[in-house]
Amino acid sequence: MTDFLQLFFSGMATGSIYALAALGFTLLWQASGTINFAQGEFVMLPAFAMVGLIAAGAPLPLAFVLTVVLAIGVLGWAFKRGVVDPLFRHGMMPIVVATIGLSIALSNGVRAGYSAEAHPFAGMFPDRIFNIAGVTITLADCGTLAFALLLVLATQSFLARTVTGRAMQAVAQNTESATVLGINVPRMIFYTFAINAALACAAALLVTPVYLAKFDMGVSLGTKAFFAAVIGGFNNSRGALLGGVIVGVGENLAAAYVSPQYKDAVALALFMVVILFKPQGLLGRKEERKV
Amino acid sequence: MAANMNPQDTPAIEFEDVVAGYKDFMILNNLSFKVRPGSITLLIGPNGAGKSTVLKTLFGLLKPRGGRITLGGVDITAADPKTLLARGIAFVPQGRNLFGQLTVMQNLELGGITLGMKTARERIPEVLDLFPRVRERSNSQASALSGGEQKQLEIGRALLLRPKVLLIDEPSIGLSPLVVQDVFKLLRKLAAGGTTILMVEQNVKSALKISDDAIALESGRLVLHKPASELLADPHIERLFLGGAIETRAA
Amino acid sequence: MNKRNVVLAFLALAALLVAPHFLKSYGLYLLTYWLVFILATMGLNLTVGYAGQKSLGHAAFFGIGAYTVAIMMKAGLSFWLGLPAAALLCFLVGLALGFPALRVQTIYLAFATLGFNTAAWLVMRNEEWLTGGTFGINNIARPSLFGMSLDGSLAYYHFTLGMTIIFAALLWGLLRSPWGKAFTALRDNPIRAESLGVDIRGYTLLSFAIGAAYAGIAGALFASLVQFIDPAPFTVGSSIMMYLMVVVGGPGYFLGPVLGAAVGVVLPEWLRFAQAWYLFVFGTAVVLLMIWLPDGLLSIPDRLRARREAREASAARSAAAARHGGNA
Amino acid sequence: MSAPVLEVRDLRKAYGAIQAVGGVSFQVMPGEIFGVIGPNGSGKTTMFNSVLGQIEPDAGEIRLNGADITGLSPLELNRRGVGRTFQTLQVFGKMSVRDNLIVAAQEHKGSMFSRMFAPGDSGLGPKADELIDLFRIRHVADKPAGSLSYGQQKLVDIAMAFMSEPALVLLDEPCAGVNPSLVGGISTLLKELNARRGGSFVVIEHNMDFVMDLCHRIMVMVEGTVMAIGTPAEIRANKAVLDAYLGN
Amino acid sequence: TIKIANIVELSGPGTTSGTNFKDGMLLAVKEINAAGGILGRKIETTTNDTQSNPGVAKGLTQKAIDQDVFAIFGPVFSGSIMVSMAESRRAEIPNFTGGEAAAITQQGNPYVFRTSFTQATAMPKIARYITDQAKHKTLALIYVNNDFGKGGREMLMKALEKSPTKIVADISTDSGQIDFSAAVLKAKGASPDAIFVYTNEEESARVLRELRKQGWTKPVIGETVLTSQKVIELAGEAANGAIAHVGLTVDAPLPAIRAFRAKFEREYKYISDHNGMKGYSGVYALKAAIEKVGKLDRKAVAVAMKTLKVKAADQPGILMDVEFDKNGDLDRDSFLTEVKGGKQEVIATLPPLSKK
Ligand SMILES: Nc1ncnc2c1ncn2[C@@H]1O[C@H](COP(=O)(O)OP(=O)(O)OP(=O)(O)O)[C@@H](O)[C@H]1O
Ligand SMILES: Nc1ncnc2c1ncn2[C@@H]1O[C@H](COP(=O)(O)OP(=O)(O)OP(=O)(O)O)[C@@H](O)[C@H]1O
Ligand SMILES: [Mg+2]
Ligand SMILES: [Mg+2]
Repeated sequence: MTDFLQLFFSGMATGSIYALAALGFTLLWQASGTINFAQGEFVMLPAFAMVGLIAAGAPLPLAFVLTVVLAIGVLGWAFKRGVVDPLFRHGMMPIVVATIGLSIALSNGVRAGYSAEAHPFAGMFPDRIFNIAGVTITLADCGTLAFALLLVLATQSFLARTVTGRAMQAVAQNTESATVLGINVPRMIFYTFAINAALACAAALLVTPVYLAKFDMGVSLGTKAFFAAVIGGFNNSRGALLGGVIVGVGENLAAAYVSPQYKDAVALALFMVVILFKPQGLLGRKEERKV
Repeated sequence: MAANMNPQDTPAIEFEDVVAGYKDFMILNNLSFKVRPGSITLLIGPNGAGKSTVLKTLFGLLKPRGGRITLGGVDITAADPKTLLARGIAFVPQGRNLFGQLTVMQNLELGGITLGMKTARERIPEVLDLFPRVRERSNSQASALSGGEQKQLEIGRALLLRPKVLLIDEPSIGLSPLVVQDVFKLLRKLAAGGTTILMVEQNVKSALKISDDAIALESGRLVLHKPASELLADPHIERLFLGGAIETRAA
Repeated sequence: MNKRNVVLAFLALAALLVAPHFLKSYGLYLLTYWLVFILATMGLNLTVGYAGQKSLGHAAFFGIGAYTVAIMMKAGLSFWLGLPAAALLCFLVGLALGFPALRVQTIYLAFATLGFNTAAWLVMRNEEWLTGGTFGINNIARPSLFGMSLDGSLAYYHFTLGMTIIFAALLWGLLRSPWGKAFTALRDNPIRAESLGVDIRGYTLLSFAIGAAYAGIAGALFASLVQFIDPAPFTVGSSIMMYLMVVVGGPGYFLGPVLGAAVGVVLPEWLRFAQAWYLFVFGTAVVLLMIWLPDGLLSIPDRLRARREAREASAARSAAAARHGGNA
Repeated sequence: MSAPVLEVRDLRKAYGAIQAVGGVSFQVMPGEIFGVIGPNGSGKTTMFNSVLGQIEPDAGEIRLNGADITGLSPLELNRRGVGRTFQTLQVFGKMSVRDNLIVAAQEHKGSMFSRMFAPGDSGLGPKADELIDLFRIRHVADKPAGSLSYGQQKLVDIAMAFMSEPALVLLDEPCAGVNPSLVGGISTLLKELNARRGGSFVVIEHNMDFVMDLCHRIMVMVEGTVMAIGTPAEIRANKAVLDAYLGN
Repeated sequence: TIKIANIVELSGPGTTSGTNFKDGMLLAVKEINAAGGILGRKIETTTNDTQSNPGVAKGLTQKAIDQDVFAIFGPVFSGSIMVSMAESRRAEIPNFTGGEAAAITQQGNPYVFRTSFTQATAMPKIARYITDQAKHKTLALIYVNNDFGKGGREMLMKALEKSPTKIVADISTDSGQIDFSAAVLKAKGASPDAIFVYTNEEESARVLRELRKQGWTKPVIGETVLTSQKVIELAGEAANGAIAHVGLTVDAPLPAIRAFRAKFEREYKYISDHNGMKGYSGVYALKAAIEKVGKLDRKAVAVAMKTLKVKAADQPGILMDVEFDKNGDLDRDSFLTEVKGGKQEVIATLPPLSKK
């Protein structure tokens, strides 16, 4: 039982990391109808920005704030101007492929221009371990989980409860109608990507101590986050958290009780079952009627 | 009326030699016409004549390639929809234009986004009074509504703005006859209150009855511009409805 | 095909036949590699570009084809048995993968195929008794044809070229038959298509199965080309690359995969002058290409034609307007 | 008295608390043009989609020429000679208008396998051209259907339903957005097909001139139920119908 | 000039190893050129990335052959080597690989040479330590499920087969894995005397941290990677106490290696791992062989390589005395290291396997 609890809580901690990255997927899907295959790299880049700033002597909070500002400019504004604006009205395929290209460019740019090595990154939580009834948990685990919860709820209620949030969703659903109603479409898209960039920075802050800052950290992070988002529900931010935790815990239990070689297969099997029987995800909303 | 419009009056809407279309395909070629303030002007013509294109161009959804569009004397040729909404124009396009995954209420609120939420929320009940069918469904997802209910919601969403100029593209599509009558009556009332209305309709007979002027388009050019009453009284009226008849008359 | 296209096709063929004489072994290898990917992405183009089924699992079929041939040849069977077996096996697995596609559509289908790819990869990696696991299968022989050994790189190139042309021609025939329209109908509006008697079930399954068979054949050729396989080239990442090739080349354009595969396979090699930065340049090039041509490289002729026709049509419209002299 | 082509018995469909269709029964006779009218949201489209296998009805029985077809897929129904249009525009946006029409009938020619070797237009070119001329869309015949005006798309949509000359056609608001001159054309086409081949039609429409002129019998739906079924004259004289739907 | 092609993993999963290997190799070339080259000729290098993909590696090897290079360095991943060495053999070009898989030199290819121990050499050495010195009776094994991890696991099991040490838990993990709580829990659950960790750098660091988190206090043993500079940097305090056998380590108490470490760090701003040393010493091995033959003859150089003995005293770049056997495998001293106070320390020097 202790083992189980240990696995469960460790899984929750890992899961909340996945959730943080998955949150970006659900946000972009709801508010712009796009899928960003460079989402993992959007976390990697701020991680390196922070590593660089800290190396240059900035304390962590300052490094974080500067990184957020930088990210909103580059991953938010520049990405929107450069990639989203020209491709938005051409449907999903071109944007998806552009983000694939971008992910190749970003990870290899960091590799060639900065370093191919993994860099350690001290988190904002002190290295503290709690032992509760035989289950060990670090302070960082708890902190990450709490933060993930906070960010997910904040994003969710922003989208659902504020007019701006709904206007962002409106743009994703029907851009032309949004224009006709006087919704400032470019600005809504900017908000979407700016929030996404800020979330990516928060994710980087919490994820990097575990993932380590490395040019290819985005690949596995992105994949896991993607699975998490699908399981939880692509069009629901709370789904990201649920999905993340399910993947994290599921993997751990599978590795311990099924077969470590096929532990990925468990997340996968779950993923397939969800897709086939509830394609919109566990918490997702069904898409509209068609005829 | 239109033909003998007072030259001193500033037209509510004026097209001067407007050229517009899609990408490189120009649909409207040097189109010119004027719309009197506070009137209902009906835009008719065969399918594909360019009626919707006129409205889209006017509302800034298509950028004209040439010519000038003025609104109450002010040049709005290059203005975007947001600016135009601020000037009091509202547009109900053809087809379905709702946010399917949002609720009816949320759709209405977004319709009033340029007003500020407070004003919008205050006005929503008035609109729902006009369309009881929509009120019943106010918490459903918009995509769950029937075709006619959706159209009513769309019209209501535009009326929320209390526009000075209303562009409305085939409002009768999908509406049952009683509702069409109601909507037409409503438009008449709005016009009486000073709203300028430019309407496209294929339901020509009923639409002419509430219109002041009529403009007929064919292949992107203007083939007639007359008071609606003249058209109704025209002995060739039945032939006129037969689309192609306009062609023979003009030639 | 009009006359100009026939001439172009002949020129291209001539170039492909002459080119090897100006290339060293690396160039020849690259050219063969490219042909293999043309064949694979042609299959994906059918699934994604024509039939509109979002598939992110194509590399799995590519892998299944490669492993089938490799395992059969290791067991002492002929390549000529392995090739049809690879095609058939992929066809059947493709058919099976089509079933989720009947339940879910668009991005959800993409998710499902992505999951399938991961599963296939796990099997390739973990079932060491069959696939050699991460150690892979080495020394895969090249086949011989009518007693002629295809071991040399030039011979193998010609062989691959021949196969590519044959299967491209078959696909061309299929797409210009009513099937082509049925696939497109399925892509543009499945609901309407079904109500018009288009068996969307059948066509969906077949679009997957045929696309998969093409990947299987390409995989078989790939195994013999590299003469070594391990699970690495058959990951989800590779599927995503293939998807990229189709979209960059022009989805739904018959020759899109030719250009797309060139971008995916040849372009990175060209860019090697950029040294450590070459993949960065490649990624950036893809982004720029998409922004410039969202419908793919092959949309250029269409774009030009559409522009010309639009000009003519507007001219005709304005001429008509002038003739009628404006108002009635 | 011949047997009905289409027979619907006690059809029901609810969405949560909303009873969209609440027990609808009617029969369509061979060679009959059957109109369906009713206020917005009265369940006409829902009834159509249930009959046509697009959505699953909660209860009820549907028979085609005596055979039970409840729950059959749209594909099966099409193969049994049932054609339809949708209330919303449903064309193949990226295909040319001509290809739209060809694809609408090609699946009725030969087996799937034999179609692999058939000519590209399946020999349907002349038929398509005929309808293109009839609906006056010749000048846009080679344009992608998605780039047409609303009314033009509607015409393509209707033409598609007639390409394979089905024995029973269900049309959901065919005249919406169509120019009056062509409304007459549609009317003529239906009458002609009806007279020439004895085809049956079910038409939902809010254009009363069209319905009254064309239909042999009309059914009025209100709040998911049948208020009246009768000849145009009977319907026009029905006080309840006037109040609920027609006005004056 | 003497052309050498460097074909390595610079992207994909092999990036870290490939980059180190390449940097070490280029450093050696730079030094040799500065000192007048080999036999008075300068070395010219080209570097190409295999993307960790054998299909690409094959093409690049052909490209190198087309360019008529004298020798090929890399790749590091065994799958890629399998294809590249088949090509280089056909063209009769000496090929120095960075791979450690035993199978590479078991194919009787006269043109392939190691730059490091194979797992077949290294694992028996560490096994000997586990059984004879540390006297662990039971061992839990955590390995990474790729060719590197699986190859090492096989060799270790073979080496321990006849010893009293039993492997009580055999746990596969993935490359790129984040959460090792299940693996560690399982290993702990078997209550072994020691845990053997055979994964790549980042994963090793995560395992060490998880071990510390779950309160493991008994020994953690590894091979080469576990006590590497990178792992220490990434795992921080949790690395303390880890013990590993290291064929080549920048922390060896030898002047040549100290010097190398300093030069490498100055040049590339990071600390080399064993792959960097492999690339570096490999070039010097080639130099020694060419000088022994006295002319630029590939065949003769390949033959000479097969029995080459180089002393660090004569050829400082070789870093340590080394002997190549007829398979192209090499043998030499190696070290037992332990992490103490955040530093790798050599606790014993192990003689070549053949010497015992
Ligand atoms: N998927 C759905 N979910 C919830 N309610 C629905 C759904 N589909 C239809 N309805 C409701 O059922 C009722 C009937 O809709 P239907 O589309 O059949 O009406 P209709 O008679 O075709 O109307 P119209 O003339 O406006 O097209 C409407 O009130 C609608 O809101
Ligand atoms: N997005 C588009 N791209 C290209 N051409 C278009 C596009 N939309 C419309 N057209 C063309 O422009 C012409 C005019 O279209 P418009 O929508 O203005 O017609 P309309 O008069 O409103 O017709 P309807 O009565 O059918 O609505 C048509 O010939 C149509 O084919
Ligand atoms: Mg229109
Ligand atoms: Mg309806």
